[in-house]
Amino acid sequence: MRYLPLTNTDRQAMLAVIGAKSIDDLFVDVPAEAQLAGPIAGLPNHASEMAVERHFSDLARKNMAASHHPFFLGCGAYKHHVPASVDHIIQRGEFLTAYTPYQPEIAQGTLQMLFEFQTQVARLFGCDVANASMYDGSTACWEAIGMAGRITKRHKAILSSGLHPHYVSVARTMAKYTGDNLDTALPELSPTSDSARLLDAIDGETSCVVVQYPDILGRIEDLSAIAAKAHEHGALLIAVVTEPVALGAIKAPGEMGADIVVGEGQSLGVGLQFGGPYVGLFACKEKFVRQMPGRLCGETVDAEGKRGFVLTLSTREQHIRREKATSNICTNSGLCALAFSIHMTLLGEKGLRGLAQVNHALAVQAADRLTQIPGVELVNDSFFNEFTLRLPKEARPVVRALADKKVLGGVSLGRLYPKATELENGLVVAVTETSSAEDIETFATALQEILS
Amino acid sequence: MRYLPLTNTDRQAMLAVIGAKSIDDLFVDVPAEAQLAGPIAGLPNHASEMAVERHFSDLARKNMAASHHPFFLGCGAYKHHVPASVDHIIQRGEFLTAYTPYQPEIAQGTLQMLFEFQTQVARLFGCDVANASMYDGSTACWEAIGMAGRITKRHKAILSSGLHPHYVSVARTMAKYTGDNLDTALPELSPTSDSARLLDAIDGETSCVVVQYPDILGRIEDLSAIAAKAHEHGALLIAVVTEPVALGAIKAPGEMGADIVVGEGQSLGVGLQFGGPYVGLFACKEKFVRQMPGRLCGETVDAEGKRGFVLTLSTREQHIRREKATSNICTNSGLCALAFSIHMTLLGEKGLRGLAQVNHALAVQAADRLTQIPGVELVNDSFFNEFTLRLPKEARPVVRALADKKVLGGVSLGRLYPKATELENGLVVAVTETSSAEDIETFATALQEILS
Amino acid sequence: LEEALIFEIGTTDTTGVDLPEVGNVTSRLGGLERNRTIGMPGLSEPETVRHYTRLSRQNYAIDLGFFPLGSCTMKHNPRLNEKVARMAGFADVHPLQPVETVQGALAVINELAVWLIELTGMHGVAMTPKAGAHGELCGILAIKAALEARGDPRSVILVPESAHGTNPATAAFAGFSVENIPATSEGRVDLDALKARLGPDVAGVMITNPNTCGLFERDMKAISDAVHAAGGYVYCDGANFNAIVGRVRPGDLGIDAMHINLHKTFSTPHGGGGPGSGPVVMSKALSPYGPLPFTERHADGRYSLVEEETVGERHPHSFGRMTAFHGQMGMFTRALSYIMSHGADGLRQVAEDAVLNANYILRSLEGTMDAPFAHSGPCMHEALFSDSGLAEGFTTLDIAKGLIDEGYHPMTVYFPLVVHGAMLIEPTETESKATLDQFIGAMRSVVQRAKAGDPSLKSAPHHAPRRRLDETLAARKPMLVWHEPEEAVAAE
Amino acid sequence: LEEALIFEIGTTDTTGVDLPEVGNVTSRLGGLERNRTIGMPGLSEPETVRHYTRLSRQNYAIDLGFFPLGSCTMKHNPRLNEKVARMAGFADVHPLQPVETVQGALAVINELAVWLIELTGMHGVAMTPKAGAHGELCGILAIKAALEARGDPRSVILVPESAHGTNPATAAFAGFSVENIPATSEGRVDLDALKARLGPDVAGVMITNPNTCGLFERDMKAISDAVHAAGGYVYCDGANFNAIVGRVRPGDLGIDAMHINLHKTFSTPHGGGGPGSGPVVMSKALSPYGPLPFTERHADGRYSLVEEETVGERHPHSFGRMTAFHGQMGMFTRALSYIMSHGADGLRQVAEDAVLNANYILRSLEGTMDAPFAHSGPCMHEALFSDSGLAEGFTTLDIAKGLIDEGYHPMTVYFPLVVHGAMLIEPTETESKATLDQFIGAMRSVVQRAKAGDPSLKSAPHHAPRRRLDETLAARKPMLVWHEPEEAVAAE
Repeated sequence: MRYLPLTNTDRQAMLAVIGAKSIDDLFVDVPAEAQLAGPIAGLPNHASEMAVERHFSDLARKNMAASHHPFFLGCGAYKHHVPASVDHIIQRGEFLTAYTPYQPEIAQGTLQMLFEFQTQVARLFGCDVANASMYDGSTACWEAIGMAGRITKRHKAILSSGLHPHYVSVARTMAKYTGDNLDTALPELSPTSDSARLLDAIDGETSCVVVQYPDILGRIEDLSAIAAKAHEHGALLIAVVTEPVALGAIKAPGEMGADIVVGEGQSLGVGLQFGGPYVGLFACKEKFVRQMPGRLCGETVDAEGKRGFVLTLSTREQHIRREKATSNICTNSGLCALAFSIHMTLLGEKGLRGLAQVNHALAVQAADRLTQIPGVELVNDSFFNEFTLRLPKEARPVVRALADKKVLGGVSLGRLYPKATELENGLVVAVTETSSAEDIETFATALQEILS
Repeated sequence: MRYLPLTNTDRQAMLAVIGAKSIDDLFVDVPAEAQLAGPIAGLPNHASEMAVERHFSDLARKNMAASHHPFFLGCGAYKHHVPASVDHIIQRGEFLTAYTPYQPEIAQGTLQMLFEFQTQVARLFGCDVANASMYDGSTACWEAIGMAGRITKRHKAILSSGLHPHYVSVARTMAKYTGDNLDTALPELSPTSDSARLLDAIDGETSCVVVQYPDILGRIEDLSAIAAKAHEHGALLIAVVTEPVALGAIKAPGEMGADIVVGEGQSLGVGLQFGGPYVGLFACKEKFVRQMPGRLCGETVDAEGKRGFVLTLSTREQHIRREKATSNICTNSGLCALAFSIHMTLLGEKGLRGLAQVNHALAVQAADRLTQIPGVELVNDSFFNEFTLRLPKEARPVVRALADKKVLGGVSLGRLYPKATELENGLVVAVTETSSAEDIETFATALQEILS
Repeated sequence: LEEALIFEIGTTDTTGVDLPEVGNVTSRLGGLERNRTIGMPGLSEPETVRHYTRLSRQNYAIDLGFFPLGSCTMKHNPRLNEKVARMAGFADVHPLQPVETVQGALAVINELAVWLIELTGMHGVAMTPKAGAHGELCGILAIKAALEARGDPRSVILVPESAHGTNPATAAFAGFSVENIPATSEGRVDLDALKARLGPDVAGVMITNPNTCGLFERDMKAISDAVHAAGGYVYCDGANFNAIVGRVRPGDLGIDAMHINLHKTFSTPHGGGGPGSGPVVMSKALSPYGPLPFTERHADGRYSLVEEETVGERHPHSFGRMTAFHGQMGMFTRALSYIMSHGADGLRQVAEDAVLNANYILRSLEGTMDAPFAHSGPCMHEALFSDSGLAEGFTTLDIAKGLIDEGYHPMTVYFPLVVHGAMLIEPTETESKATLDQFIGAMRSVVQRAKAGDPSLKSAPHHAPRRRLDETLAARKPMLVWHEPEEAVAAE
Repeated sequence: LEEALIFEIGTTDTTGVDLPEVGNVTSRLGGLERNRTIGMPGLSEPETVRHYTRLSRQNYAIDLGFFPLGSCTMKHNPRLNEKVARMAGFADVHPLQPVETVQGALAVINELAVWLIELTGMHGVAMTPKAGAHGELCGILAIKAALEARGDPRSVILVPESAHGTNPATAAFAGFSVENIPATSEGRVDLDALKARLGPDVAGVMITNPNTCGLFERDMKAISDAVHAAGGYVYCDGANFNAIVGRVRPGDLGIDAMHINLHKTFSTPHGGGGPGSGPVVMSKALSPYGPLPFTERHADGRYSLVEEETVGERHPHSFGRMTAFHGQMGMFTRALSYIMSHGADGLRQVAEDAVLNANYILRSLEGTMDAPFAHSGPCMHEALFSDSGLAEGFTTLDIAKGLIDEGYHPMTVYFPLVVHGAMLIEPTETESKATLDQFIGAMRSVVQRAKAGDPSLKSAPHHAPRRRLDETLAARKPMLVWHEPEEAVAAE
């Protein structure tokens, strides 16, 4: 077997050193009745690399890959072009096959990269500090709600109706057990969100307000008023960013007063991956750093005075504090953080702003084109690279019909809010630099055919 | 532009240090009439990574890739499964982006690998020594003929009719200018080759006899008698191996008396690549080493007595000897040699013999199956993983008809010998571990349909 | 040459990408244009590749050498798995595509789920948890949901002393109070103490088996029976499944839930700290409470997803969603590729070789180092030693740093807490005898130096990219992001 | 840890592959079964990955740092090109597939051919030569064929002193006698001397432009005109095309044939010694004699191949085949990707930045080092220095080895031969100003040490994987393959 270096000669020699007659002697502590006599029955034996590769090729071909078709899905996961050098670098064994940097003397590569990543995320979000990544945006979001609870010692969180419904679900799952009280609502197909409701609801019991920016329908709204009202009542503003490329074009939440900004970093470096692994981004004001979950990398010096980096403030973490930890997170998303950071380094400010501009311009062109179709209306006044259309009929079967025409034409709100009939005509369309003018035209033509 | 680090600010600062007013000042030595005023007209300007990638994806899809279809082509290039770790390793920047190891203190990685490669090739071919690779099998073959001329100071080379016709063409091109005299013949569709002709032709003028093993039709013949006769007359035997996997099953040419063994190493690690880059293998008896072309890596010690490796015997090479060099070869096929060597290391003797066995078994099964088709006859008595069929009609249109049925069904002799009508019904079929029983059946069914 | 930070090399004017040209449009950004500088440095592609390549060479990794971190299972990561995970059909599909367009992706999830169930002898599996600790949370939430469903809100989770730190953290997060269970002198859970503590307030136990001392919990079945008899559930931390895969099925030991670290047992790469994946296999009792979404295979071979829309009919007791989408697809493909490559016979061999390698180290070093549980029988996949016998002032940390100079990544240190100055060595099955022999030699040499009080060991490592780093300084005044040097800021 | 050889680690019983099972068959190997042991060691995959990963770290590479090897053009290798070359439609097609099934591959070859012709202003291009020296051979054979075709068997090729060593080797290989042409004190070809030597026996000249002193041959057009007037042909060594691409077209200078090192100007990776690729652009006079096979594009967009079958009608004067198949497809895809990425504007910028970087080095170092042709005007893409002024006993080699300790790959040394102790520095356009400034500082420091006679420089490198290696020993008693140590053999 190709991954096992021991030969039978080795095995015999080693058993002799151990003083065991056979391998079974080493499993004596397993009660006989729990031991399997041989390989588990009914399962196949080992297979050649070629056979395994073929099996996966066959399965892979049963999926419609995004880059092979006109593609317009978003809602928390975006298709962007990832430069080839990103994947090349993350495949270097020194990054790919290293462990969490617990021995910093021989892990400066990962540590310096994390320090750079933290700085990039903090600057992108307009915050003071950031951590070394979370599992994904949705878990980062509930960690932020938990963190706000620890800081304010309050348990009422007000969630914008524009927050991704899966993020709401995750928060709800956790709240059931942590005793947090979540104030939520369904979105409406209107140009503005429910910020009036949020402003109204903030009171002395409120731990935090959670607003997605741009929101699930693609709308962009100023967070300043909510931040002001929240701070007035001793509550925190948590902003959630599912499309970090947007921040190359629009104000950072931190600039508008957000106390904690979390996000999904998948757009840069990581790819679609059918939903995972992704990379959760987490940033906040400096004063809250000791309540922040997740790993942190900090600068220090070595015994010779050279600059170096270490994991720090680990007294917050479970491997020291056990049941008093700020989070149960252990393994995070290091390699995806690396991919994000490389992609961001390749972009730089110039590339990030340019990329955002290309995304926005194509989205505007697509919105203009698609709303030429009779019966199709644009819900948004404002948007970045994603907007919501009101179709003249239920959107979910339309999306399936588009797929039959080899167009992956957005996310129906019926998929996200299966029980909300008032939303069922809504179609959320994302347009990135990977959508060509030809793709947009193909989409429009197909949509028009289906609707007529 | 993404590959150019200088900013305009940098450029201005540098021109100032140089004392030039503009970049044009640095091109003053180019006569004005030869200078282009701006970018060459009629050519496109720079393109984004995404756009370039799309262009190539579109072109790539216009080809029938071997692994997507039942595939049976050989004749000097063989499809084998290359383990994923091979490509992973050769993409490490330290191998991929290094130069020829002229500074051995910082090139031991490449040098030790070449030393291992040389040893592997020598053992595979049953020779004393091997060089660090040539361009490909065909150029290695003419270099061997040239080397035999230098050793024997004779100019008549006798080429077996079983030698790959493209190898013959290359040798003929070179012979035209070096004044060598080549004795060649066309093959016949018979179970044995023209070794009788070769034995007959060897005389005191002969510098070498060149025999392919297995030959272009897949036949395997003992080289001992030719070696004996050649040696008797002071001539050398050059054996050519286009399918190195065969040597996991059949005797090495060196074991049968060959003085020089050359080959194409593409089968291991390199892949099909539409013909290049490939890797020429070159091995010989120790006594001829100073007449061997190409680079050689040798063992030595450093100033502290540690084992190390260097390029050696470079006095044979053009950068020292200029017009007296043994060859004009400079850049060779280092990275392909690495790929070959990694693949061979993964195989080891056990894997190489096992792989050869699988190839042979499948080829036998395919030959048995295909000759069940009415009118299809097997030419060979002996073969390894490649054999020749005599079809009841011209093979070349049959191959095209098979391609229409999405089967890549071998190489017609009409493609290789376009003017030899006596060979036009010949079809050379290669069967490797990548051909499944199902592929063989698909091929047989399609062939039968076309022939009926 | 030391590698500077990107903020010191790059400029906001440099970029390593070229973008397609698009026409100008009237902005519809709601008047929220970002006008202030972001301060994001860019590098050209050559500079980028060089920066990260150089950085990477400051890292130790399994590709470079032996990495015997106990409990972390640093085994070889097959390159086939990397290739498979990158196939466009898996890497380039969106989680919200119509299910008709992702049948192959759903098949991978389903096939892996079946393997995990068969290998563990359990009833169901939750695929979405994103890592081991997330899996623990999943298991504990399922237990909580099951208790609530029967109207029995128990509040205590029992955790042995030697548990992973995530175990109590998880239980506390879910609102349980955590109580410790002592270990016997053999290094195993004290069954009597456990039984004595069981009662109507105990929701369940979280137990690691093989445990963090590297031993198999002989009484596992008895523990499960006792907990079940007392109305509780048994959570097993499956981080050490590598030792028993193919030889023992946790389901046969009465376990109700166990997370499987795909990045340990099934070799998805650790990546310098993730991503991982922690599917949770569950007993028949707990399966109804597992999270959304999950895949279903139909008789005709089609796959569908159970999500919010159909959960009411298909899975009404689910405790809900743990993450936005379907879990770690990229880890699923890799793990399934690993599993298929080994097959039933190979996975059994994995466990046997892992245990053989660990016992070889235990017995080869027990004469040199104190092995507190060497008398407890064979170890499983890891061997535990203590700092007993070192010279005055010499510690486990010194051994670890000394090993760095010998070319090795140190073992896990100061864990488990039940042993003073613990050193936990896990070789895994993908190391050769020659590597183990070399390591054993190096270990003996370093330990002899620590016993002899060699002062140069106190300042090790000497041959690493950095000498010992000042962690206290880092924690006292945390510098978590880069700031312009003062003078540069002043000059602006 | 030193990395042993595979022969010392592996065994003939170990393998890193698993094979499909096939039924037994009766062997048809003609009775030539290989019975004796081959002696081929195998390693498992984990051992293999580690062996080569460790080996790789003994190498210096462009990904790690500045690599200013004059004449070798060590520029950044874009990763997009690696991705493109690996697309199944290019990497996984057989050279003898029916042309209908490889239209995309033929399109790549044809598109690249068109770019090369346009960029050089020439008439045709031979794509099959496998590297620069092979390209030289192609050009020289075309000249020979053209002469033969007109029944004018001239026997002499003139080569300037500063030529690449491959130039005379190539001409000699093709049966020409080679005569040297001297250089002027400026470092350029002596036009008068050249003219004086021209005559009815001169087949042509092989000239490098920009030349190996880093200078543009101002008289190139005059040289061409003189050679043509005398009935000869002009071969240009295009290894230094990087300096002028997009700014000068060799066709406008009267050149008849020039090879282009795709691995230099168009950045296909050097790979530790190849593979390269050396297409040869040709004038209208030489194009009819170019080698087989080549691609043709038809009006309907289809591509076909001209090979032996159709050569009689399509290309009757071809001198024949130079290699078995169609040339270096893997390099064609990479080079075309590089060319399209830069475009006409970017390629011009390539030349300008390459020349700017070289002049920056020349002018920054001319105060520290002797620059024999600094007075000859701006250099092109590389800057040439000599060893004049070093302390007694200190040489160019010491400078080179000293640079290794500073973290750099040395420049090209002792080439060109026209300068004593030559040091030829080619920075390329993919290096940043910051990198150049650092290098200039390091170079000054090393040269100062060599001028001051610092003895530690004589034994440099001190910080490399190896100290200076004994090349004499290697050549005196060549050990080219590994042999079992004596005692092991004796014991068998």
